Order: sequence, then structure tokens, then C-alpha cells
Amino acid sequence: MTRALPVLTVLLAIIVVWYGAAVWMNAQWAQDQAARADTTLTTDELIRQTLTQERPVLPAPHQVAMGLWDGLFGQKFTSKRSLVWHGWITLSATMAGFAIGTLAGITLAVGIVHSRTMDQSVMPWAVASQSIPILAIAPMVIVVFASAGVTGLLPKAIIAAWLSFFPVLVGMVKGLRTPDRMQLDLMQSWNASAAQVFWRLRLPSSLPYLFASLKVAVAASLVGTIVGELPAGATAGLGARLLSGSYYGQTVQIWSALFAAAILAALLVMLIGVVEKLTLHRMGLAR
Amino acid sequence: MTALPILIVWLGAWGVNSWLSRFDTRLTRTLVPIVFGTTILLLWEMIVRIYSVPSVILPAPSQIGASFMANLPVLWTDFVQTIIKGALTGWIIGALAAIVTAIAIDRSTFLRRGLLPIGNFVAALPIVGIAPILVMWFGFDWQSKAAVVVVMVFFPILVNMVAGLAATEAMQRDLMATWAAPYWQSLWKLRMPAAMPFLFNGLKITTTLALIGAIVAEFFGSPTRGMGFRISTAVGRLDLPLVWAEILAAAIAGSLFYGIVALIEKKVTFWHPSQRT
Amino acid sequence: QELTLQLKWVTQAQFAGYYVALDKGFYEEEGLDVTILPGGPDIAPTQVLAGGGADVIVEWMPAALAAREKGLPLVNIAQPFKRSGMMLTCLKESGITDPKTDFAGKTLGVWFSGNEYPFLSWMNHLGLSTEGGTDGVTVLKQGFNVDPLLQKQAACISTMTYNEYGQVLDAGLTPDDLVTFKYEDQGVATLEDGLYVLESTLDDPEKVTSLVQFVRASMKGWAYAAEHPEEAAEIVLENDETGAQTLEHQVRMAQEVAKLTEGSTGVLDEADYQRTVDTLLSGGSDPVISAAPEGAFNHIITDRAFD
Amino acid sequence: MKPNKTGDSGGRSVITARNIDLTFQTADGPVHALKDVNLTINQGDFVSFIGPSGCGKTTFLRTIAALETPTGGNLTVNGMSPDEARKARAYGYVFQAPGLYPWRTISGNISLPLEIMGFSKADRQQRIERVLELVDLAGFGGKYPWQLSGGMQQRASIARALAFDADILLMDEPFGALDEIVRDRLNEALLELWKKTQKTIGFVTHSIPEAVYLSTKIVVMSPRPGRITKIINSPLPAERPLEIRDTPDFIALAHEVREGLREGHGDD
Amino acid sequence: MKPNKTGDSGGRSVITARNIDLTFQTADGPVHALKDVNLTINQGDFVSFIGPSGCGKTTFLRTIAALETPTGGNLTVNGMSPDEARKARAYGYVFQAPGLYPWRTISGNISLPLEIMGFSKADRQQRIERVLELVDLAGFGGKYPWQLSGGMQQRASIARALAFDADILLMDEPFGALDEIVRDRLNEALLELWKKTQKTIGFVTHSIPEAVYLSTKIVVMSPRPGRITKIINSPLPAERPLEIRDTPDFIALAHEVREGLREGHGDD
Ligand SMILES: Nc1ncnc2c1ncn2[C@@H]1O[C@H](COP(=O)(O)OP(=O)(O)OP(=O)(O)O)[C@@H](O)[C@H]1O
Ligand SMILES: Nc1ncnc2c1ncn2[C@@H]1O[C@H](COP(=O)(O)OP(=O)(O)OP(=O)(O)O)[C@@H](O)[C@H]1O
Ligand SMILES: Cc1ncc(C[n+]2csc(CCO)c2C)c(N)n1
Ligand SMILES: [Mg+2]
Ligand SMILES: [Mg+2]
Repeated sequence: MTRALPVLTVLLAIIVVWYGAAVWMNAQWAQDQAARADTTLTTDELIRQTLTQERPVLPAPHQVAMGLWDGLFGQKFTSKRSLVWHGWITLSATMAGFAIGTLAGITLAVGIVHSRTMDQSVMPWAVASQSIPILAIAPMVIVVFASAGVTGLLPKAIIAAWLSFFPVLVGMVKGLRTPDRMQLDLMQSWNASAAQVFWRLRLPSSLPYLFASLKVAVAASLVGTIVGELPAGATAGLGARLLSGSYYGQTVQIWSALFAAAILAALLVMLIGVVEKLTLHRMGLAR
Repeated sequence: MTALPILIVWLGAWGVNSWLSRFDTRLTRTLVPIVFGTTILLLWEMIVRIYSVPSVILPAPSQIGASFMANLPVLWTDFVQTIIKGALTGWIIGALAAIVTAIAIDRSTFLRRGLLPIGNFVAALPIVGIAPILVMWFGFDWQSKAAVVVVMVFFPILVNMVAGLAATEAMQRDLMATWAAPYWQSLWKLRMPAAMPFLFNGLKITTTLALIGAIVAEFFGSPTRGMGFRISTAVGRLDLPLVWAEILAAAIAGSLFYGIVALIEKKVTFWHPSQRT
Repeated sequence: QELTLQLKWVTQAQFAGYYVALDKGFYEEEGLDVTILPGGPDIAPTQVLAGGGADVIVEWMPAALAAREKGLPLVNIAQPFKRSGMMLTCLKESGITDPKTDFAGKTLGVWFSGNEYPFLSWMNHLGLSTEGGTDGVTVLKQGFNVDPLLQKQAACISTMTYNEYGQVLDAGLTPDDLVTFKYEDQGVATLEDGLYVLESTLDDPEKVTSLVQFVRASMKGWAYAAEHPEEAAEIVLENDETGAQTLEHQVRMAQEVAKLTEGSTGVLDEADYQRTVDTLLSGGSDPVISAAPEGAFNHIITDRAFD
Repeated sequence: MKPNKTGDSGGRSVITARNIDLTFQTADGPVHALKDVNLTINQGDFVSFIGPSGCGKTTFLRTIAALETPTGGNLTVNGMSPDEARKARAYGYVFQAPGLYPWRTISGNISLPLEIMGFSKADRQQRIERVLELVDLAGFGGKYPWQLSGGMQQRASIARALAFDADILLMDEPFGALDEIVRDRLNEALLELWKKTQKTIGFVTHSIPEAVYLSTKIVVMSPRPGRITKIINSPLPAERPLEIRDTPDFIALAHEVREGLREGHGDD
Repeated sequence: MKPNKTGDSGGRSVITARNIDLTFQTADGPVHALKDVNLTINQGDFVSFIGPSGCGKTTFLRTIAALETPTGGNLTVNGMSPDEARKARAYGYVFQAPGLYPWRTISGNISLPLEIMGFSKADRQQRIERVLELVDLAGFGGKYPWQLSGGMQQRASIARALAFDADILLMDEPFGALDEIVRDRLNEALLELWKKTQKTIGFVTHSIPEAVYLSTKIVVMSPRPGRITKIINSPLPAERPLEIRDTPDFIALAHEVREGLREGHGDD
């Protein structure tokens, strides 16, 4: 309760501000329309109209909630109008990208920790790679992959992977390097092989770092997928929903898709949190 | 068979680097990544030529370089529009807003408890999704790009700054208490300096976010300049070397941006163990 | 026989003919297995074609000719759209009545990604700079929707007769609030949705046969769509994976598109072609194409399809 | 000299604790950190607190400094409540770790409480020099904490606590992290300082020789619940060369303290 | 018994160091950590190394363990080079902090070197039980490190070093972080263990009483450059109750060590 109360208060404040903003931002159109119809609006009418517009500049919270509810439960999950269906498309690409990114990140990190050549060669470019606006060239990436015969889920997943490998790489390099000198020396005093040091010392001590970066990575992966879907052949997925909402000026649809994405992100992060808890608990690392 | 030269170059460069990295001096530590990067470019050029990849799919580095040099004025205009006006302005506004908010939140445990979980949540959201909305709200020019950037960088910086302000050691706070230090004194002389490493962590993460935000927002409407604009129109004109020149410019700008922030960090948090090599 | 068609834009009734042909089994009757790839704002069909991601694309002629000059040997094999649906839609309150006199100093919304060529030619015709200022126009890269007009961020925006114009009306504005300038009426119309392939494709007799079958079936689809706009709209809706389209809007689009395809047999009218080339070539300082293209169209396919 | 119940040894009393009780509410239930603690510390006393880990030494010192609030009993510092005393800046506090701010030089660190208390710049300058001299760090003012050895850092932190000239000095295992030789030196220096300044010192330690060497009064504590089990007034003379540690008197006193500790020390 | 130059005291020699030199190349220039170190340690010796911070105690112990390579001189362990001795798993090493792996139980921690060395499962099981018994931790095998007190953790880490039955035990300030009372106990237990197992022990400490109480031989070191300044053979009997620390013999020895330290201790 003591934890929920502040959060709820802040949420309430946000909703109040939101309603205020909705009235303020939608008023212009309502008044323009009234002017075109040669009528004037009372304050009451004005407020009512601003909160019920078809294509508001800022939809009111209840409009978004309804749009979201309708999108999620208003039809069969398999329907193309269902946010669950689109969420699923996005989710599958996200997970594929996340898996590729995580695997790449871990592999690179293992290489970097074990080979000085790798460390010095790859690390600076890994940093630079993140300043390439991959999102801006997402459509091109998709075309290039299509020309190599790779279509469908994979191109999106690769964009997602590009964004998610970096946090994993950084976290894992840090994690694999956490064992302090004493712990490494102990291993050496037992004459342990490199593989033994890796499996019995480096890997277990890196797990807390791994999970921390997995949470960042999964969020990044979702962003990557959505942007991969955004301008690049809007077919299905939450990104496509966002785009088509934007294309047809359906602000409520945009916001619903946005919230669906937010919920998805929260669920994914929470899921990793649960896995983390279970793993660390089994390892005796959680107290 | 055609892959043989590619393989040879790769193995040769790797050998050179393995040998270089054994010395581990200042010089080799700059040399090794340069050799690595050059090798990648070389391989790219070779692949494009040997397999005659059409330039509308993947131009060769040499073409990209030529286009970069030929289009310097265009690249500069786009840089100013997107990076300086869009990304930088938005980043600065967002960072300032986040810092001020963090200080405000820090005074109230209630607010901190309320805002932090929400902040953490929002920081993980696909914020770019609001780009079309903000373009609708703030118009076509750089203001809407800056707004996207503000929203994108605000929460990561906020979360870091709040954590930073709370990251003082109990002993350091107790010391302040024993001196009966008033709030502003302990904020200014203890919490602010102690928060700097965290703040810069947030600032560094958000440099790339700022670039991404500014560029992506241009897809949803822009004046006839800007890196996002140029990329999408140049793709439409099949001027792929120009597209890649823009990407190159963005990567350079991004690395510079990051590097400058890291440099300032080094100056400001010189005392932090991670900076004291 | 497998064949992939890359559209220029998202799934909508603008491409009703192809979807109808697919859905009604016209392609199947010809023994074709056609895959239709929807496009998007930043998908360049020409690039997809060059990359081998598609066998045939729907593209506007200005973009196709520009790409051809860039070294991508595109060839028009059929032209289902006879007329242009492009226009500028302006708010009446902006005071614009005549393009020749009233555009200067105004902000105009334009689509890019290869759609900007007809506009640039038009401005050239009018002698207006596109760099802003009082005697030029300020150009906005228009996004995906008609908001700039509704939000009064631009005096005019680009619209298609069959799509965005309807959206402006849907948003609550009436035709009385608006002024429109069709490219057709301004004498700067360029050919829109045509079918293009790479030159090399035409060297492959098997491919040529498939294309013949494809064009024949597609035109059958267009004819059907023109006659049954409601049904066509429904078919489009079924194929729309975003689930965002509304029937009402698609029906109207199908009807409007029918006006553009009316009278077209699919065979490129060389006069139309010449007018397009002339318009593009007349582009003053920054022409879209610098020389009249050679071999940019080919009647082989349509000849064989409709003999 | 026989101690009375609270170990009173004459002189003006500076700190008086009557039946102090302190219970922490933790997730695992309440922890009784201090139970029924009675103690009087007089002006000029050097009082050591010794006892096994968790017996409440730190807690008691923190209570005096108003960093913790007792849940029962009565505590006065200079006749005021501890919190008033804190606001009146009645004491300097030295922690086990030096707790220097790494972004400030040694001088800057010493200057910090002075800035907070509003001393003028010239005054600050002069005080900094004086205390640096006092702890034998003259010339190191411009260095950053991490450029100094552990012993020097700890001396700097003592200098900081001395700079604003509070009458009371509270020190929580200030030398715990240092090696024996450095520690010996600092002990000697601290004793010197105490004699020179006549401050009242509360000093927490784990080391029996240290407690015996430094104190006029040794308070032996015992855990679960944290309480005072013995208060020993030192018969040692004020003049204490390091060699005093090999004298029978010293050894006897150390033995007494060790016995006191043994008694109060349960199993772990 | 008068020590010769290297402090030889009879018995089979296990570790011999001849003119060991070790210089670290650091960013601030070379650090001469060990200079001309000569020492012989015999089978069954308990050798303590004492000296101020930075005098090279740790470095010397690490050199014996082949964790550092001397830049000059000659060092043999069991007649082999240190590295061969390391590969032959000739010693167990205990660090200042317990260094237990938090994701393994106490048994798992003790088992780790055994797994690495390829002991069979049954053998491991039996060894774990034996050493847990030895350090008085029977019954705690299933606990995680953080469920144990600091003293118990340190005992577990000693058990781990004992489990594979190396003849030599190298301990670098193993009790440095513990409080005096716990430390006393562990000292007693360590002495017991040493007598029982007849191992050769190298032991680094900062505490004079600890060194005197435990050792058969005390090596006093001095910094800049790190070197041995004195080797003292202990006249104390093998049987050493804790009370021995109040005997004149003990005090005299402690005094001798302190003097040795004083001499070698420059300014810091
Ligand atoms: N803030 C706190 N919250 C809960 N329990 C506390 C807190 N501070 C101290 N304790 C508990 O109170 C008891 C006394 O702690 P205290 O730190 O005073 O012991 P100490 O004598 O200083 O021990 P040490 O020698 O280890 O420093 C311990 O059991 C400790 O765990
Ligand atoms: N890996 C290293 N690189 C550079 N210098 C080192 C290294 N290890 C130790 N030194 C330096 O060598 C000298 C001896 O260090 P060592 O750790 O052996 O001292 P010590 O006697 O164990 O000190 P302490 O009591 O503080 O543990 C010191 O000056 C130290 O700074
Ligand atoms: C970036 C961008 N390009 C084009 C359109 C508009 N549009 C919708 S349908 C159509 C015809 C294509 O054949 C066009 C040009 C847009 N809204 N945004
Ligand atoms: Mg304490
Ligand atoms: Mg050491």
C-alpha cells in the first residue's frame, strides 16, 4: 500500500493533466468547426466536444482506454483488427531479434573478454555502430535483405537485434570482468583451465549484469521492431498500426497502438524480471 | 574461389592485429581499431566489386566517400537542421528539464516513490511511436524534432539523475547532518557532485537516442532539408551513395557527440574511480 | 509460374485491380501464382526491383524515368492508369485562387520519396523557386496524412483525388472550405501507376509469357473493379493486414480510381508518355531528367496480351 | 577512584545518558540495539567504547550525535537535546572510513563544514592551515583524497572534524582500517591533540590496547541487547609514551578489559 | 637458537628464496616491491610476515604461489619452480577476504577446487566433510556464504584451501577483517589445526600479537624497496594457550618485533 499510493497519486495527476491538455489542444478544431458552421459554443459544449472528437489532436484518456479495450477484446484475437494479433506479430519479431541480439552480444563479449585483439578491435566499433541511425535506414535494410531473399520476420528481427546486442555486449563484458583479482588468482592457484574459469567463475558472476542488460535489450528490441514495421511496408504489427493510424489521422488508433506497445514492453521487462528472480534464487544469489 | 582474396585479407589483417595488440601501448591501442575498421571497409569494397553488387543495393565505400566529398554543402545543411537544431536543442532542453525535475522529486520521498517506477516504465517504452503525434503538435520544422528528442531523453536522464542524487553514501549524508547543513547546501555540495557520474551516464546513453529521435521524426514530416529527409528522398531517387554518405555523417556526428560528452564527463567527474585510470 | 508484384503504397483500393485479379482467380486462370507486396512511405519499389525482391512493380513514371537515368533500366510494360489523380488541395481561407499568382510566399505540402517530381516540374512551369522566400514557395515534406492542412501548417497539401481528398472531407471540412488544383487541369500531369520491369526480364521468353498473362489478368481485374467498386473495396479490405482501412473510404477510393483507369486498355498511350517526358524535361535549372529517355517503354507485353 | 553506577568521574558533565533504549524496527523484527544505557561523560574525558560487533557502540555514538533517536530514556549534550546540540554544531564526528569527498581537495574537504557554517574566507584559510599542521599534513592541502595513503586520509578527516572547534569529538573506529604501525602513530598524535585542546572525546574501537592506551574511561559493551557491562576508569597517568604498553599496569588494565569482554561475549 | 642469514631453523626445506627481486612497471614508473629477499622455510614451519603497508608481504606470498614472477633471483617450492609447484597443486591460498562464491553453498565452495582438480564425487564428499569438521563448521555445508558470519566465512575459506591437502598453506591477512574476539578464536583454532596437520604455513599479518602468538618464525619487512629487515625465531613453546599473551616471554618477543618494525619504518 505504501508503495502503491505514491504511484497511484502520480498516475491520477497525469490523467488530470491529460484531460486538461486534451481540452486545450482540441479546442481549436472545435471552435474552427463552430465558426465554419456559424455557431458559437458554450464552455460546456466546448469541453464536451473536445473530449469526443473523431480525430482529436490529443485523445482523452477514456477514448484511448476504449480504443485499447476494443482493440484488445473487441474481436477475435485472430482478427486483423485485433491489437492482440498485431501485438503477436510484433512480439514474435521482437523475440527473434532479442534472441539474435543477445546471442551476438554474449558471443562478442566472450570473445572480447578472452582475446585482447578482439577487445581492442571490436569495442570501439561496437560503440560507433550504435550511432548509425539504423532506424532511419530500416526500410533500406529491409529492401536489401529482401534482395538477398530474406523477407518476413527476419529483417525486422535483424534491426531489433542491432539495437539489442549493444546493451548485452556492454553488460556482459562488464559482467564477465566482475570477478576480482582475488577470485581469478584463486582459480589460478588451483591451476584451473580457461574453460573452467569461464564456466565456474566468469559466467555465474556475470548473470546479474546479464539480466540487467537483458531488460534494456528487450525494450530496445521492441523499439527496433516497431520502427522496422513503421515505414517499411506497413503490413502488420503494432508499428504498422501506428503508421496506418497516422496515415488516416486516427489519433485514437495511434495512442491505442502506443499503449499496447507500452504494455508489451512492460510485460517483457517483467517477464525477464521473473526469470531473473528464479535464476538468481536457484543460484542462491537472491537473498 | 572468388572468396579466397576476401579470406586472405581478413586473415592477414587479423594476424596484424593479433601481433599489434600484444604490445598494448597507447599507439597500438589506437592502431588496432583503425586496422580493424580499414579491413572492414576493404572487405566491403572487395565484396561489392567481386560479386558486382548493384550500387542501388549496396554502394562501395569508395562511392560513398566520393559522394560524401561531393555533397559536403548538402550534408552540412542537413547536419545543422537535424543534429544542431533538432537533436542538440532537444537534448539540452530534455536534460535540463530532467535535472530540474529530479531535484524537485528528490525533495519529496512521496514523489520519488511515485514517479520513479513510472519513469522507469516510460524509459523502456518505444517512445519513437509518438513522433507522428509530436509532428502534428509542433509542426514540421525542427521544433517537433526537438520535442521528440526531449521526450526520448527526458526519462532516461531523470531516472539516472534521481538515482544519482540518492547515491550518496550514508556516511557522507551523516557528515552533512553533523554539520547541520541546510538543504540547499547539502544538495549543492554533496548530492550534486555525487550525482554527476550518474547524470553523465544518462547523458551518454541519450546522445544516440537524440540522434535517432531527430532523424526518425523527419519521416513524419519535415522541411526540405535534414538527414532523415535526405535519406528518405535519396532512397526514392536511388541515390544510394548519398544515403550512405548521410549515414556516415550521422555516425560521425553521433560518435563525436558521444565523445564530447564523455570528454566533459572526464573533466567533471575526474575524481571518480572509473575516470582515474 | 510465380510472380511478385511490389506496390507503390499500402494495401488500398488504388490497387484494387490487382487484388481483384488475385481474389477472383484471374491470375490462377492464367496459371500464375502472384504475390502482392504492399509498399509504404519509405519503400522505393525501384530499389526493390533492382534488388530482385520483385519481378514487376507499380510505379509513377517520373520516378521510373529518374531511376532509369540513374542507371536502372526500367521499362514500362503497361499503363492501367490513364489519368493523374494528383492535386493540390488548399484551404479557401488561405486566399489562394490562382496558382500563377497566389502561391508565392505560401507553404505547400509535398510528398517525397520519388513523388515530388511532378510537383517540382509544375513549380518550374510557374517559375516559382522551391527554396522559400516571398517569391518562392516553402516546401514541406508532407508526412502520411492530411493533418498539415487541418492544423493549418500549410496553405495547400498534396492529395490524391481518390484518397487524401476524401480524408480531408471525412475530417469535417466541406468542399466549400477548399480549393483544389488538379495536375491534369494545370497541364503538368504525369503518368501515374504503371507496371515496370527490368529490361533484362524481357530477354527471358518465359518471363515475358508470365508478364503477358499477368497484364491480361490484371486488366481483367481492373475492369471488374470498375464495375463492382463495392466488391472490390471488400476484397481490398480482406487483403489489408493492418486492419485499419474502412469500407466506406475504400469504396469511395475504388470509385475515384475507376475514373482514372476509365478508357485504359493497359496499353501505354505514346502521347501521354511524350507529355510526361516533356513536363519532366522542362524543369528549368533542376530538371528531373536531363535527356529524353530511349526505350523506356515497350509494347511487347500489351501487344501479346491483347491481340 | 571507584566508579559509581554511571561511571561518573567528576568535572562538568557534558553528556549524560539516562536509561537510553533504542530498538530498530527491521524486516526481520525488532533489533534491540541499546538497552538501559546509563553514562555520564565529563568535560575533558577521553571515553572509549569497546565491545564485540553489533553491541551498539556505533548506535550509541550516533545517538549522542542525534543521527539516531532513542526510543526511550533521556539524553543531554551540553545540557541540550542532542538535536539542538547538533544544530548548535556542538561536536565533530569522525567515521571509520575517512569519508572525504573525492571531488574536493584536502583543503576543500576541511573547508566544507566551515563553508556550511558560514565562516569567512580568510578565517577558513587560517583554520585549514592550523588543523593541517595539527594532524601533520601541512603541504598536502592541494592534494585530492585518493592521492593520499589511508592513514593520511584518516588524519585529514580528523582535521576536518577539528576545524570548526567543537568541544566534543566523536570518533567511530577512526583507525580501524589502518595498519598497526600507522595506527600507533595516530594514537600518539591523538593523545597529544587531546591534551593540547582539552576536548571531550568519545571513541569507538575494537582494539583493547588502543582503548587502554588512549582512554581515561573505558566503556565495555555487550550485544543482544546492546548494553554497557562494565565501566573502567583508567589509573594510567596522563603522560603516556607508547612504551607504557609494556608496563604491568597497562597489561593488567588490558587484562581487565579482556575479561570484561569475555564475560559479555556469547557464542557466535 | 641463533638464526643464520636466511633464518634457517633445520628440517627439510620447503621454500627457498635466494636474492629475490621484483619490480613492477607502473604508469608512474617502476615500483621496487621486493629487493634481495633471502628466506628458507622448512617443513612444518609457521612463518609470519609482518610489516607496514606496501612492504611487499603480499607480493612475496604471491611470488611463492607463482601468481607473480620475480624479476631476479631464485625461488624453489618443494624443489620445483613455483609455477611447477602451482601446477602440482602444492599449496592452498587464503586471501584476506573469504572470497567465497556467493552462488555456491559452503560445501559447493569447498568442492570447487576439488572439481577443478578432478577428484571423484565420493572423494569430494568425504573431503568436504572432513575439512568442515576440521574448521568446526560441520552442519553448515548447505548454507550459502551470506548466511554465515564473517568469522565462519573465513573458516570456510580456510577449509576450502585445506580440502585438497596441499602441504603448504599460504594465508594473506586471513583475519584482517574480523573483530578482535573472533580473531582470537580463529587464531587458537588455526594453531590447533597446524599442530594436527603438520602443514607448512606462510602467514601475512599486520598484528604484532597475532604474529607472535602463531609463529615459529617471524619475518619483519620494510618498504621502499620491499625487503626483509629481520627474521626472528620464536622461543615460545608449541603449546600456546591464549593466556600466553600475558607472559613476559611473549611481551618481550612482541617488543622485539615492534622494535624491528620501528627501525624499518620510514615516514609516510
Ligand atoms: N539502521 C539500522 N537499522 C536496523 N538495525 C540496525 C541499524 N543500525 C544498527 N542496527 C543493528 O543494531 C545493532 C547494533 O549495531 P551497531 O552498529 O551499533 O554495532 P557496533 O557495536 O557498532 O558494531 P561494529 O563493531 O560491527 O561496528 C546491530 O545488531 C545492528 O545490526
Ligand atoms: N600488480 C601491481 N602492479 C604495480 N604495483 C604493485 C602491484 N602489486 C603491488 N604493487 C606495489 O608493490 C608494493 C608492495 O605491495 P604489496 O601488496 O606486496 O604490499 P603489502 O605489504 O602486502 O601491503 P599491505 O599491507 O597494504 O597489504 C606496493 O608499493 C604496491 O603498490
Ligand atoms: C511519403 C509519402 N508518399 C506518398 C504519400 C501519398 N500517397 C498516398 S497514395 C499515393 C499514390 C501512390 O501511388 C501517394 C503518393 C504519402 N502520404 N506519403
Ligand atoms: Mg560500529
Ligand atoms: Mg597485502
